[in-house]
Amino acid sequence: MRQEVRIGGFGGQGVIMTGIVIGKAASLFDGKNAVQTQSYGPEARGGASKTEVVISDEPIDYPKVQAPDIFIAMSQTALMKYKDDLKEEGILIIDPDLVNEDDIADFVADKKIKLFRAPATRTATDVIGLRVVANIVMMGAIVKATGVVSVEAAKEAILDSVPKGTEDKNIQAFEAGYGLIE
Amino acid sequence: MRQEVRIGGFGGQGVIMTGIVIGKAASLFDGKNAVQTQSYGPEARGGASKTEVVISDEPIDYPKVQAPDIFIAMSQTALMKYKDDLKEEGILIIDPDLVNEDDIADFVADKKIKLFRAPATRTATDVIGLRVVANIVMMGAIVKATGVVSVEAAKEAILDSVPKGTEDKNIQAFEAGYGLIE
Amino acid sequence: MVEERFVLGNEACALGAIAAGCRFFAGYPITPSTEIAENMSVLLPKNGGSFVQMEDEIASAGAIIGASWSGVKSMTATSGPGISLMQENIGYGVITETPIVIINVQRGSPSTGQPTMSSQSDMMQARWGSHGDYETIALSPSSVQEFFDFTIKAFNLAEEYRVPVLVMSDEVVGHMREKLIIPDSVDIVKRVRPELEEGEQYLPYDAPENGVTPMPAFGDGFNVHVTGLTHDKRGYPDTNDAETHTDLVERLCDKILKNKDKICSYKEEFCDDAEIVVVSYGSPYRSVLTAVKEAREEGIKVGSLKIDTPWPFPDEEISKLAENATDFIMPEMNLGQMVHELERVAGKDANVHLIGKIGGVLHTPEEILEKIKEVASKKED
Amino acid sequence: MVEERFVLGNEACALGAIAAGCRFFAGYPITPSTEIAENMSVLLPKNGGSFVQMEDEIASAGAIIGASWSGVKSMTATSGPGISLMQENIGYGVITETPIVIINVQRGSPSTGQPTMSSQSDMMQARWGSHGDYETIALSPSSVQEFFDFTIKAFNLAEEYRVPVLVMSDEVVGHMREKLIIPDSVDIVKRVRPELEEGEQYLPYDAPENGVTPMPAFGDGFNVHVTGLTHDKRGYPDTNDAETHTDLVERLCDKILKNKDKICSYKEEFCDDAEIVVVSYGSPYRSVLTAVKEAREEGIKVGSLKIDTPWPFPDEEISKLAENATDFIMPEMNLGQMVHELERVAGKDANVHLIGKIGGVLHTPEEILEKIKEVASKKED
Amino acid sequence: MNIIDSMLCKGCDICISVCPKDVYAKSKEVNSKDVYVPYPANQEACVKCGLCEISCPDQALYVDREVE
Amino acid sequence: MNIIDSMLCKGCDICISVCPKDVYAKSKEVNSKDVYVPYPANQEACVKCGLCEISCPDQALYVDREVE
Amino acid sequence: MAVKENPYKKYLREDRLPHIFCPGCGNGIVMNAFFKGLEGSDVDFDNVSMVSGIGCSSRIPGYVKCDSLHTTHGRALSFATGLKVGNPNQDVVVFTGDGDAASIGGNHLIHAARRNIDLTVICINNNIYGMTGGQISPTSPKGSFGTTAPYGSRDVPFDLASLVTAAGASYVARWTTAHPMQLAKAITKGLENKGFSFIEAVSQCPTYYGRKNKLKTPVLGMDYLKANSVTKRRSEKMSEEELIGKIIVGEFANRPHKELCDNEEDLVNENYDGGLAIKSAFWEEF
Amino acid sequence: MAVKENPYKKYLREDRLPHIFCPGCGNGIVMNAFFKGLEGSDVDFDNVSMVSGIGCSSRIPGYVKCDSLHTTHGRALSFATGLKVGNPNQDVVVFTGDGDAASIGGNHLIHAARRNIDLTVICINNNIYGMTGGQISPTSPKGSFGTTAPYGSRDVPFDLASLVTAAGASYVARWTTAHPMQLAKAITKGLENKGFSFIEAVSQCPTYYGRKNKLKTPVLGMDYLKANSVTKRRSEKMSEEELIGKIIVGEFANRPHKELCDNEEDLVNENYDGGLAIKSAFWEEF
Ligand SMILES: Cc1ncc(C[n+]2csc(CCOP(=O)(O)OP(=O)(O)O)c2C)c(N)n1
Ligand SMILES: Cc1ncc(C[n+]2csc(CCOP(=O)(O)OP(=O)(O)O)c2C)c(N)n1
Ligand code: SF4
Ligand code: SF4
Ligand code: SF4
Ligand code: SF4
Ligand code: SF4
Ligand code: SF4
Ligand SMILES: [Mg+2]
Ligand SMILES: [Mg+2]
Repeated sequence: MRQEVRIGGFGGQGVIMTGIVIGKAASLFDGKNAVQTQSYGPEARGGASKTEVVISDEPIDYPKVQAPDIFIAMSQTALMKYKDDLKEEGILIIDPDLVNEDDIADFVADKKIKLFRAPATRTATDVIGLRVVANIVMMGAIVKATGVVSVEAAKEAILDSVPKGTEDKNIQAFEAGYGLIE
Repeated sequence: MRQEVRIGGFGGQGVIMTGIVIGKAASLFDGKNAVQTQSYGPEARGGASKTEVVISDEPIDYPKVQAPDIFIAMSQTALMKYKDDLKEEGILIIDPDLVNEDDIADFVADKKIKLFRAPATRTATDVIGLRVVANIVMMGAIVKATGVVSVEAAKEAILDSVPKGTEDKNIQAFEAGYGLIE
Repeated sequence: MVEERFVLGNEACALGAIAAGCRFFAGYPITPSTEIAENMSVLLPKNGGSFVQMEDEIASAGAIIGASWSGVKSMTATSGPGISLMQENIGYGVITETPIVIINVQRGSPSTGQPTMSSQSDMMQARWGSHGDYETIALSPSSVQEFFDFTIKAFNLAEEYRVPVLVMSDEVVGHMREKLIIPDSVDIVKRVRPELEEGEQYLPYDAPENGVTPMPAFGDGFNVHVTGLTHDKRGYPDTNDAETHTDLVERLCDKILKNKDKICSYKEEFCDDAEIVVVSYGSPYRSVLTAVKEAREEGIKVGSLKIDTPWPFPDEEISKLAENATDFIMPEMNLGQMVHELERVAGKDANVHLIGKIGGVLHTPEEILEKIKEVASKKED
Repeated sequence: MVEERFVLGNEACALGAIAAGCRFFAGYPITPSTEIAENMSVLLPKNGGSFVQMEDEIASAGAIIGASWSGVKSMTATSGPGISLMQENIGYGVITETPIVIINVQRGSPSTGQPTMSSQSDMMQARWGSHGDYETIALSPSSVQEFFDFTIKAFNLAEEYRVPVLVMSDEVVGHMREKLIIPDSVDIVKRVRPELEEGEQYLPYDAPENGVTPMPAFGDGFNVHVTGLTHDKRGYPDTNDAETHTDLVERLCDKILKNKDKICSYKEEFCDDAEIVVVSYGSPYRSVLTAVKEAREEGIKVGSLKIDTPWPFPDEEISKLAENATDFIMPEMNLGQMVHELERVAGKDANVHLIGKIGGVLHTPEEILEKIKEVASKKED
Repeated sequence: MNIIDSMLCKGCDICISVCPKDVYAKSKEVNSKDVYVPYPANQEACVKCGLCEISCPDQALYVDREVE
Repeated sequence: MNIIDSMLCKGCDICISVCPKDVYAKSKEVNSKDVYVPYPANQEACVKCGLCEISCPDQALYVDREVE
Repeated sequence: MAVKENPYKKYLREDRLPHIFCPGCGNGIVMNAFFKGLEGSDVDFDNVSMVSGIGCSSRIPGYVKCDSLHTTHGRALSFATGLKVGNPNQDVVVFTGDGDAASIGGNHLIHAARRNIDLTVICINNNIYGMTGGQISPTSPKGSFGTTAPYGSRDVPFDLASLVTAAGASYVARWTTAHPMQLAKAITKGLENKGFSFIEAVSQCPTYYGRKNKLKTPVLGMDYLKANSVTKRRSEKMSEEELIGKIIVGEFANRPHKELCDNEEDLVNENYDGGLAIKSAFWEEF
Repeated sequence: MAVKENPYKKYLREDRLPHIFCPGCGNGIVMNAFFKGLEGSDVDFDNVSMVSGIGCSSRIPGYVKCDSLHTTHGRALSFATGLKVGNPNQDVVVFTGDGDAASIGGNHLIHAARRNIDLTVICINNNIYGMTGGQISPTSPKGSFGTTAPYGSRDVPFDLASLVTAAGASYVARWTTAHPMQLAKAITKGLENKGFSFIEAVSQCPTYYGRKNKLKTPVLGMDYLKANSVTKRRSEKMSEEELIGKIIVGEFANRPHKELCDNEEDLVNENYDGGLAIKSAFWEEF
């Protein structure tokens, strides 16, 4: 099965890294195939940041996301800019502290979107005490809400990606994120 | 009728200019067509210098000399280097002071070459008192010996080509050269 | 008053440029094109124009584009290595639709190769040398007179279509002297400023039907932004939008492709009943005519198509000839370049024969005649 | 030990270069190729090699040629404007028969164009971009793994034929991350010094049968003179002799043309009974396979020919396919470039259809499928 | 009142840093671009030197020089 | 005897000019390349300073340093 | 009544704002200093044409409401040479970056300086390639990090102002974004100098140079520039060691001499009585 | 017994003599000075590789019995950079001309100087483009004539030695063909300097520069060089006017500092224990 994931936020949130970690988890540790891409160019400057991952059991031919099954929005700008082609009944995960839910009420209803809220930034700051791990917190939420990658693969991919010495904090963050979704 | 002329000598003798003046005489003042070409590149450095002129009543298609009807050699090097493809019964004009006639005796005989001697450099120095007009002296000899261009056209072309103030000397040189050939 | 001179091809080119209204030349010496720069350095100050010897060919190409936007017609001239260096800025000239003329006096190549020998081996580079999709206009003179005439024509085409135009000459034509007839006046295409209706917003890249927008000079008050980035009708960069890019690049190509019939120029001789057509451009043409005439005398139905504008390639004319002709012969001073175009257009209907020749020496009439005879005799089999 | 990584295409390229034995990289940053330089700057010092950021792309191309003659395998990477600037030195690499690898991660063009968008619009430039006659070897990867593999292959071909080899990648492949499998050892072609019989005079350009002469390093004591001028078998300039030039340039071309069967690489899928063949190279291939499979499900006899080496173009294979196929479809991220080759080879026997697409977005499988269906339905008419 | 155009401000805080009179402070509200736009918390202190205006990279800042 | 290789000499006269001892003079005979090759007309004056050798652009000139 | 907007905004194409520069990028400050410098000079904004190469800094002319030529990387001065010689009546201002001017464009820079062509060149030196994502440039300080200097740069950087002085420019100055008023004044002088004027504006790139070199915020970047600047005069009393890592600010050259366009005009006047063929592409006849 | 031939001839490829240079061209003298300088240095001729661009002067390496790379116009230093960094054990000598080095190649020149790469560059400055037939070059004196300066050059020429000094070279000197012994000595120093060494050899081109500028014979050309040279020391006491048209000869810089290949080697040693991959293209394995 082919699954298309999109993550959007603003520069500095580690959005791209989340995409890479998901891709790595799927392709190196879950035995699937994955292609990760991201936005380049002026639009990627300062403001909005975006990454996309395609995951599949089969070899992946067309490598780009055409209409995501899953969209994670970590900022209001990203939410509004990138939401439109989310699939009917797709999954949308938002950081409720950074986006204005009112603006998407109709969208969610019309498209029968499965909406999840994961206050990743707040959790990172308050629970882990490290704002920069917000993306890993969100990773936990993504894994729980979507199951695109397994928990084990996710953890291995995180350990493979974060700086030495920060492993524990990151696993903690992942688990805190995992716990954010009921 | 197509006539092919080649002139060779060493750098500084004004060989190229002679070619240009002949071409000019034919095309601008004799109402014929002419194409003048010359050697470029390393071989044109310091040492040997060469120019070729094709003259014809018809439009000239192929612009290069394939086998000259007329060859004027103003140095030994040029003579030996460029003589070989002179046509049977072609005209060869040499400056006898600058070339070694012995070296071409066989050649002249075998090919039934019409050989003319024009001591242009000596004439320029001794008669005109200006070494640099040796090429114009030779021009006179060429016109007399070959008739490729008319005397009038030759003179007009010379006047059109030489620096202001030197016209008289050059015409004198031309005539001296004309007189060198019986 | 008509004037007659006996001049070098390269000098004729410079005289043509001046006659066409060229008043800026930037260049860097290189054999066998150098005499063009040298003549321009003499002529321009005498005609109110400027000559700048730049530090290299990249700068030369840049300077003439800058000069064109200042409102003067401009040109550079180079050969082999120099034209390779200009490729980036040629692409810039294309995308910014800057009228400029670039002379390439072709020499033996690749690399430094044979600086003083002739060739036609940059013909495909003229079409494909810069990165990206684009179309080219290129003219190839075969005589001193044509070098003068085609240089003027190049300026006119550059202005008419707002494109860089290449004159693809070669060492033979550049370095020979012939009679040049300079008419007392020549037809030149002058540049026309945009005209705005009252209150109309100025859109410097909003092209009319023919794809060519009028062009102001810097300082005319239009405040135009000129960029090598993909840009919208306002001239503003818009680099991530597929449609903007497609519209722009297709229009740039269509300016030339859709006006092919107006741009293409060629000369047919003995073609009416020709079963064999010798197609040539540039200096080899000189040997073609002799060969064709001689072959005709021997009863071979052969004609000559002499192409003035190798780019855009005259597809239509060739197709028409291919209705009668069974064989095309193309002499080129390369290992086969424009012959690819000939094959593309005529290959389905006729046999295409290349006479490729490198090393710097022009094809002789005999070589071409021989090929004509060979092809004719095969036909008889 | 086989290693698996999840990396960017551009990083895979750098890893491939290291695996192939590349120990010198000179480059100048340009989107979307920059990550190759960045990765080489990290990797080279860890492997005994050197990374030099040069002042521009001209210098980069020059430096890798210099380095190659010093005896190390060398590479540069660039895009669009940068590759245009390298054209002169690429020609120098060709005539001096210097093994080097040049990566072009293609972007939207012409000119500065769309720096962050994808394209395949430098394919013809790869063949014709430098002045003069020459032949090219170019590879086009369609995946991260292929970018690694083809970079190694590029080094091997460069050494085997003593030529500059281009890897014509594109932004899609350069900028996506996929799993890369790094084998514990790769086959590499090592350079071999000339071996002289006793008393034999050393002729650095006296080529054996296959046209490729062994190559010493500077400092090995062979006292070789390397020049971009036309040179004789001793390597000495001989620029006015037609024969020397013809021999040299023809040999340079023949090295590639006569070894086509060894150089060309491609992959056929579903071609055995194919009436329609989709021919692709580089990233569009990714959409081709999906489309072909779907069309097959709908009963259309369509196959895929995926070309790894657009240059030299696999004439023979295409001709073979054209015996059965009536139609060829070629998706390209340009306005039609390699399709000219396809037309040249297959055009007489089959219909050739281009799906040209510019603007930076990859063809979707749907677009290709649609074309397949359209062609299939026309065939039924 | 000195005015900051919240459509243009990118929240770099340079104005806060360069003002010799500490006129500006960061606001608590983000604008539509996720930016915390400064405001003249200490307007009275402004001596109209213009340093903030010339140092604002986004031409977002206006110093009110009118005499009220 | 200082020797001038007439196969190499191009007749530039630099040796004549640079020699502090006026050793060289122009010969009256042209060589095969139309060049008047100098000769050491004044060999005895030579102090073996080597200036002519290093100044001969064509590596045509040899200064005899052997003690006879 | 004047509009209540930033005083430099009126020079900009409003339909393109906000510009693409990252938050706190020094480019915007240099733009302001340029407008201020222009206002202080005898140059009329309506007579200004701008030229640039490629880079973040080179994007500036595209935002200014005047004729502008955004050219190829490193080549701005070549284009500007043609533009200016073609019509010397314009005031031509070139914006460029350290990579654009000093790396790929170094040759055009020294040649334009040698010819002393009447251009005002504002080089925004942020010690990095911003546009392409943070590679080192020929002005990156020894020991600084960039994406292509993962182990720290080992090269000695160019002293651009000195190099351009040695190449022959008639006016040369260097200031930083932390000295906007002085920068503006230098630009005024540059605009008024009839000859080649080179103003180096050392600037912060928080996004790339900052991120790699512990100057992550714009404010840290500007504070660094301020703290490490020494005036030319003071620097002359300092030893080479003391000067390591310092930014010497002030005027490096101010020695007017004949410039290229004047030379060209002389040539025309000596050989022709019709004067310069300005905008002749639009003429009816020749 | 030694052969009775010119002492510098043994370094040359005899099968290529006589070389293509015009009678009396300074190129041959600079070649001799190079061989003499080499003999006086600690460098072994067998360890020398040569590189050049395009021009008459750039033809020199092709005549020398060693490995040589005759590259593209202006780019010699780029090629030399790769050649030297690829195998720092070689002594790499670059021959170039004023056009090659300072016109089209100016950028590579200042960058090579900045990197202080260990090359010895001998620039034969004949103030003209010889190979292409006498066009002016960036070093042509103001007022001199060339085929592209029919009315006399109006530009101020580069002072190459000073420019290269400003760019960062560690050894810089200038002499003329009329000072062959001093030139040889400077070349010795340049060869021994571990860093970028630039030796400018001002030279005569009788064929083109001479013909256009009343210095038709080689001897006139050399006499002119001799008469118009002033030593660096003396020049420092002369006014700018007095120096017009003068050739300042002597040493311009001699300040050794860390060079590029050493920096590269440091990086390898810090990150790898296998040492530099010299001639690795020939290795069996990696
Ligand atoms: C020929 C060419 N090479 C490389 C590039 C890629 N490129 C674009 S901008 C740039 C560097 C810009 O640096 P700088 O001039 O310092 O500008 P900044 O972005 O730092 O302001 C490079 C290398 C290009 N556009 N063209
Ligand atoms: C890219 C390129 N442009 C131009 C030329 C033509 N060209 C060859 S040598 C030369 C000038 C050489 O001048 P210089 O370096 O001073 O050498 P000289 O001949 O005076 O010794 C030029 C312009 C070339 N070969 N390549
Ligand atoms: S004008 Fe000066 S004092 Fe007033 S806010 Fe701005 S910087 Fe502060
Ligand atoms: S300086 Fe300008 S952009 Fe920066 S925070 Fe202040 S108002 Fe906003
Ligand atoms: S060695 Fe000295 S003295 Fe003897 S001939 Fe030569 S220059 Fe004259
Ligand atoms: S210096 Fe050499 S080449 Fe010149 S005349 Fe003397 S021997 Fe002959
Ligand atoms: S990348 Fe750097 S230079 Fe470019 S806009 Fe951002 S901060 Fe400015
Ligand atoms: S043209 Fe000048 S530089 Fe070239 S070889 Fe002749 S004299 Fe020497
Ligand atoms: Mg920068
Ligand atoms: Mg020179």
